[in-house]
Amino acid sequence: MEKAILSVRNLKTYFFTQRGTIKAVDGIDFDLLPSECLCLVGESGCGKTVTALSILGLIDSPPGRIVAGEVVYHDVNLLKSSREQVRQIRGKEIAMIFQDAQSALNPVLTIGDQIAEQIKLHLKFSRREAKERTVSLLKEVGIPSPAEAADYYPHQLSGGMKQRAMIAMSLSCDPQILIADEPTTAVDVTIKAQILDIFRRLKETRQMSLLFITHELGVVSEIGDRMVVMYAGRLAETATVAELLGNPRHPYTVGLINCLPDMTQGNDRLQSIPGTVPSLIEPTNGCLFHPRCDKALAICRRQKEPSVLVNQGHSVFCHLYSPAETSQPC
Amino acid sequence: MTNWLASINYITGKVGGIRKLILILMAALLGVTILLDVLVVEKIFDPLGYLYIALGTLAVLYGIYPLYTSRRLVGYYWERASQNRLAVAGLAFILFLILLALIGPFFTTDPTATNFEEKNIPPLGFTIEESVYHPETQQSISKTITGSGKHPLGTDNKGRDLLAMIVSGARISLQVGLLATGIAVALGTLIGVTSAYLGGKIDNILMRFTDIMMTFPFFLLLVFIVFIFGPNLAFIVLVIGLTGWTGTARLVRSETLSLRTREFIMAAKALGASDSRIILAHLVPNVISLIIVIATLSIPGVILAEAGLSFIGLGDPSVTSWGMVLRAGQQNLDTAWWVAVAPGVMLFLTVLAFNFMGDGLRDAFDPRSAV
Amino acid sequence: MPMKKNWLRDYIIKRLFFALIVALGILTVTFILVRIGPTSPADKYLANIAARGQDVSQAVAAIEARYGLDKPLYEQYINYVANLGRGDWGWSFSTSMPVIELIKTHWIYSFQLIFLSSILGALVGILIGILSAVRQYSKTDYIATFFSFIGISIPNFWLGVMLILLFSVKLGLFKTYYDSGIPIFSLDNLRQLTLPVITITTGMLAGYTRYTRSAMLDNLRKEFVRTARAKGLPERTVIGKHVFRNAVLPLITIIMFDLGSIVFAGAYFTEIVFGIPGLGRISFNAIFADDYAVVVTVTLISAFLILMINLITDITYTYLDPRIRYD
Amino acid sequence: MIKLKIFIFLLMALVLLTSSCRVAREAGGDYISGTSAGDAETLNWILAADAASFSYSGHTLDSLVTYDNEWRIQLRLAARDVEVSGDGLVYSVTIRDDLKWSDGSKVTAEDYVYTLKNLMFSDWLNYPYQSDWQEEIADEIVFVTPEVVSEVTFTLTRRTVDPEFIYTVRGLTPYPKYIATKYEGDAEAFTQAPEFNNLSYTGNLGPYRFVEWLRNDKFVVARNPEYYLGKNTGAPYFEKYTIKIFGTPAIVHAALEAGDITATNIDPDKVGKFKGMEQINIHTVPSSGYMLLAYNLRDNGWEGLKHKEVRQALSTAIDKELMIEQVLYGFGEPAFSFIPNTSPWYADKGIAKYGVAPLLDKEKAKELLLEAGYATRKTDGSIEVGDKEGKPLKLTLITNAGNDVRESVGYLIQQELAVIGIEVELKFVPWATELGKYLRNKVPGSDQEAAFNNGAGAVSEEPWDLLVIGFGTNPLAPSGTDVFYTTKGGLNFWGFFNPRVDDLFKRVKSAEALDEEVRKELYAELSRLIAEEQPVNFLAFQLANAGFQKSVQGIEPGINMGYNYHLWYFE
Repeated sequence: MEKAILSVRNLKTYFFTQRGTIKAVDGIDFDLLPSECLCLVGESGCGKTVTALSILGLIDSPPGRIVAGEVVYHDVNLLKSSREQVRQIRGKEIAMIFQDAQSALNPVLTIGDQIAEQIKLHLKFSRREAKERTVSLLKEVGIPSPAEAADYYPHQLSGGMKQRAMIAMSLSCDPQILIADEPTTAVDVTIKAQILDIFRRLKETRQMSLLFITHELGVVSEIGDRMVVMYAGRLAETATVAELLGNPRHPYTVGLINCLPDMTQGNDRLQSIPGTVPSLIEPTNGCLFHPRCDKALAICRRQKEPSVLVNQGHSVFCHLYSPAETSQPC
Repeated sequence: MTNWLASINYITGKVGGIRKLILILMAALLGVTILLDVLVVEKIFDPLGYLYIALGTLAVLYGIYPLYTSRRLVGYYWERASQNRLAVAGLAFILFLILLALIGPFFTTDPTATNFEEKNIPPLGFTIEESVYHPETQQSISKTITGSGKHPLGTDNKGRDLLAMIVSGARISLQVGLLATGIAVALGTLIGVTSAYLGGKIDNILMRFTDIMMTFPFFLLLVFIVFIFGPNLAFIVLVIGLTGWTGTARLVRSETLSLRTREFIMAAKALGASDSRIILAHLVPNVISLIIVIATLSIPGVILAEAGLSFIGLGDPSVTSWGMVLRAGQQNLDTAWWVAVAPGVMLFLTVLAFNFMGDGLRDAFDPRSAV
Repeated sequence: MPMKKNWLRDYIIKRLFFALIVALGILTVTFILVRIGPTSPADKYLANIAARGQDVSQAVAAIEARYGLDKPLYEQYINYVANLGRGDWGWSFSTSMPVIELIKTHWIYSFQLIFLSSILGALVGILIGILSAVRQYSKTDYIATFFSFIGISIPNFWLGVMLILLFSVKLGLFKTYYDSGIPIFSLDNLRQLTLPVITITTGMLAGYTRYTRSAMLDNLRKEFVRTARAKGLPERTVIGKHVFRNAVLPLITIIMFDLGSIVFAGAYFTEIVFGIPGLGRISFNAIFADDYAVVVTVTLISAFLILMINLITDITYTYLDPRIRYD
Repeated sequence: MIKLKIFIFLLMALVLLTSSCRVAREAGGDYISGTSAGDAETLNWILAADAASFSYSGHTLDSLVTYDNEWRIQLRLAARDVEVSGDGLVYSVTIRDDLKWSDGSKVTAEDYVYTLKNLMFSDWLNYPYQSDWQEEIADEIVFVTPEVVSEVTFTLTRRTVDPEFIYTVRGLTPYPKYIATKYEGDAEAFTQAPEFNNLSYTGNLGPYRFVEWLRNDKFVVARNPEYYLGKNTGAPYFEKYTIKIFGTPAIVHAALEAGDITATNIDPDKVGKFKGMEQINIHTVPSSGYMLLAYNLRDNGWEGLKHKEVRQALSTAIDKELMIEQVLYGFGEPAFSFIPNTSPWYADKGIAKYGVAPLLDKEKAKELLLEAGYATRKTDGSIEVGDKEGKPLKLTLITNAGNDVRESVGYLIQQELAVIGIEVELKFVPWATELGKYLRNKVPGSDQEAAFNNGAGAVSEEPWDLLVIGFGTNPLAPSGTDVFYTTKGGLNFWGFFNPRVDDLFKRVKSAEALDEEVRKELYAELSRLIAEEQPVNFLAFQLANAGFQKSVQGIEPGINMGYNYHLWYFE
């Protein structure tokens, strides 16, 4: 197996509020391999975005704090690095695309300015060079008449164009890793397809790893190489996309897949996972999914779920597959 | 009994809620007393009395009553506001001040009672050396004057008890602050909400009018009007109230603009509620938190405006306000510092307390600051 | 962008027209207010006339006749407006100067004070406000907040007197009054403006600190700030460029409004206390002297000034915030 | 030999010393006079009606004569004192022949006569003090007749005798005819004439020349090297003389203490503090201002006040010395009539001195009220004051708000009258309100224009009983005070109508009063009559305290302290 470009180990990011400690990310591990597209999947609020922000050290503190774990990028633990070191990596080597381009772009600066400032900063380009590069980037993401568009303010662009500009911005310094946080959620269907097209093209043309955060399995199946399923701040299951979608093990993953409308079968009712995501404040010793799990065992309530390697590169975090566990469903 | 209740229900149903009924009744009552006042020679209330009643009614209907009906929400806000220690301290001081103004006069002497035998006595615990030159003997006599418990804060150059003057001033400052702010905020809210809700031409006219009002420098206008028509406390309150609503109107308008398209307003409209009902029953209660913050934060300005008027000699001479004491005291700062310091400090603390409280309330009402 | 220029020009013309109408309205209202008041410019002479044992009514009539105050109100008004139309702002009988000369002579005394105070207040206030917002809930923030509230709450007529007593009388560091003999553009003048500027700045600075803090906080948690950080921009750039550019709009409104309203009235107390012959004292003395030519002019100019400042603010907005467009 | 040398040295030193005494003193230093009173309104003195305006222009323009502290004549522009013909009708004025306007032309009698005839008496300029120069002949008001006699002499001819007209004449100042003719007939042009507004015409007529007048800030004049009185003395001795206007009195005192200004007036309560300062001199001098308690004798005042006995009773109850002690910190003299004791016409023989022992007696006051029917004797012998129905008396006292001394006097009167059982309600009102609603009066229902004395039957808009106010009397010409006390007096707002007083004022302005002894007797009679009638309770003549830096020399403290201010100098 290739050496991971980015390894996340036992990452724990908590938010300390007046109402208690929210364990938004509670001990997750994964590796991002060179030139692969890893999808981070889960419901809203399961900690996907927090994980991404934790990697870049962008957690607002207070109230958030990374309490444990390491994020190793090229043998450097970013969590132990100085702010300055991390800052040098941000945008230049690890870039990020945010969910809502509308609010992620600064309303009072032109698109070109927002893209060029990063180029000037990291690549030490002159004004003119930065401008040229900006235009070519805008062209690359498919913005018509890019030279003019560079002088536009975000409000003068449509939602899809903004998202493209956002992508162009993230690509501006040829990053090694691109983290895309639900880039297709806030746009409508046709644009979504175009955006996905861009990502697919980027995968082909550029040698970079993509950490793609989404809650849509359809998107994952289109673009992902491997995927990681998260639930309530913890890992549920990780495998290649094909393996996981074809052979899901974790009851939560199974539930997620069942939620998808299956066109091949004439099922007229969509299934859903009963219950809601648990509060992340109340401490529990056991598996966080057990209240919603139809296969829950007695042990699920008492003991944290173990990691079980069920197949080559396919791990599941569930008592059901624990070799030690043979007890009956409760 | 049930008959009686039923008829009340019937009436309230007709006019659109108990709140409106009370409003109508109070307006009628006020109208009748004003009529009586005009027709009958004997005065029933002075002008301030009417203001009190009118604003009190409004405060009950749009302040206390909603607070009572939504105790849980109030409890939530209180919990959040009470996190801010400065705001709690401010509130405590304001409550103390209100208490002082209400019951203080019963424990202090008459603030206008002079005693030239006891002039310029320093506060309790201070001793001053006073040198008095006498033209007949051509001698300067040095006197040592020590503060005593009889006048805990000392006396001024007419031998008036400073504590009594401060207590009286608290009453005046609070009156001016609350009443003038009340008028300004009520007017500003009405104009702001109406303007935003009705939109179009009316919005345009009201906002242009607001712009014009804002082009007058506030204090210049105040001095101008008070100089021309004479300084009278009720009049000063009225002038401050009638000129100070512009900021409120603007803020309330922009807040209402964002409410106007919300679902509950749409729903009310769809159910055929009248414009006045939507404004009074739906929009105003929803900007009440903003209004409370604006009111709290504009009280200090009003109090300072009154003090400033007094300072330049345009205060109502028939009342003892802090500004009046300050004005008298600053002439004698070198010989009797306490006369200027006491009202100055009170003015400062009061303004500070309202600012602290206003800021705390703003944070408490602000959903973004929830952590 | 020629498009922008077109609508902006139309907009400016519209606003100027509006300002003209407002000015005329204000002129009329002020004129009537001054003239219908129960006081007469001759009132203040009464004591003096009486002390000389004079026939008062004759003297009062003489003074009123001299200034045309015995004519019917509408005639006075028409005369005044007609003169105004010819560019004649009238004669200030309480200072014996053409009104326009009076304002020309004295505006600099107020302006230097307000200019210095505003610059100082805005610069320091904004810096402290930014610091306070960036380190929200830190010790710095608490101290800044606390002192800014104290600054807002001190009545400045009181502060001025206290400063003089302490620094001028007790410590002898400054003169007890403003010496108008010192040239405006000199270090000595800057030195003697220290206490007055401190007096005005205290309140202003505190206000600006509060406004900046809250405007910065409004924007600090916005997503584009996160984007800026994700781009690896240094914190300096993130705060100074991305956040501040967004926070500066409400600040400009407030600073400009202060500037507009303070010119004639705001520095009055400071002018009184420090004996500065600025427009504040000119305006208020004119009110007390029933000198209608000055009162009307002052109100008119200050209203016009505020309208212009509003217009400039609004135009500045279109450059600072490209989303804004007036139609 | 050595001795001789020493002798010569000593001799030379002596010569040097004495000569330095004779030679004109070196001028030097800036004199800054601080005030918190209002600024002047104009330097064009003929338009002025306020005190500051006269004082400003006075620094560059002397009058014909002035008076020292003992009211002795000091010649200024006049070559000798005004001469009056035996019948008291012709006044002859001779001016110095070395007076020059700024263009170098001579100041002549023609300038004076022009100023009188074409400016002061004109109907286009509206000189506010025209009545000073008018007389009444057969119900017609006419001006006196000025006439040029020679280049330096002119006469003023009256048709009726007014013994005190001479004081008006002595105060006359001229306008330059050669400039004034340019503006003649156009009041607006005259008002705005640059020469008159910057005093550029005053030549050698005053000790100082105009430099700058920054409104609400300072009035600056500089030493006039050509001053006609400075030929031998080199006067004046200050390079610059500045009147600095402060916004608030507190700072004026601080400025004197800090040495930033040369002189200012000191409030009575601060005198002790400044007396203790090494560097400050304080001179306590009399003033002609007096405070009084007016009784409303009109129909909307308490009807009891119409009785002389009641007024006397109230005046008996108010302790003037206590008031001076406590309110004025001792800086005052009890007043009993309108003539100050610094006046040459002052007489106290036979004057009823209400308010000081023995006419200060609260019991006596009650008895007087009992006699007048405004009190009842109770069974225990004590007297209870009340109105005709026996109800408690409540009087309203008015004074203008913001005047600390008058407010204090109001409080003290409240205290004093409370002792005899009269409740006094104090009402402090703004000056404009006091003028409009309390002093001005008219017959109710009539279409009269409200004035200060619309005769019997007129009342003020708001009712009042007592009123504290201050007035001044010209110590040399007290007859001007008739405006307050005669039936037709334009300021007789309290409604005092007494034929004997009218008659005495008429006589004091008639030929018989040309005899100074007769006049003195008439004034004594008037003082006695008015003190007896008590239309007002004269309270006190105030003393002023002028504070100077010790370095100022040459001051002669007294009522007209500034008369020789051109001779003051810095040490």
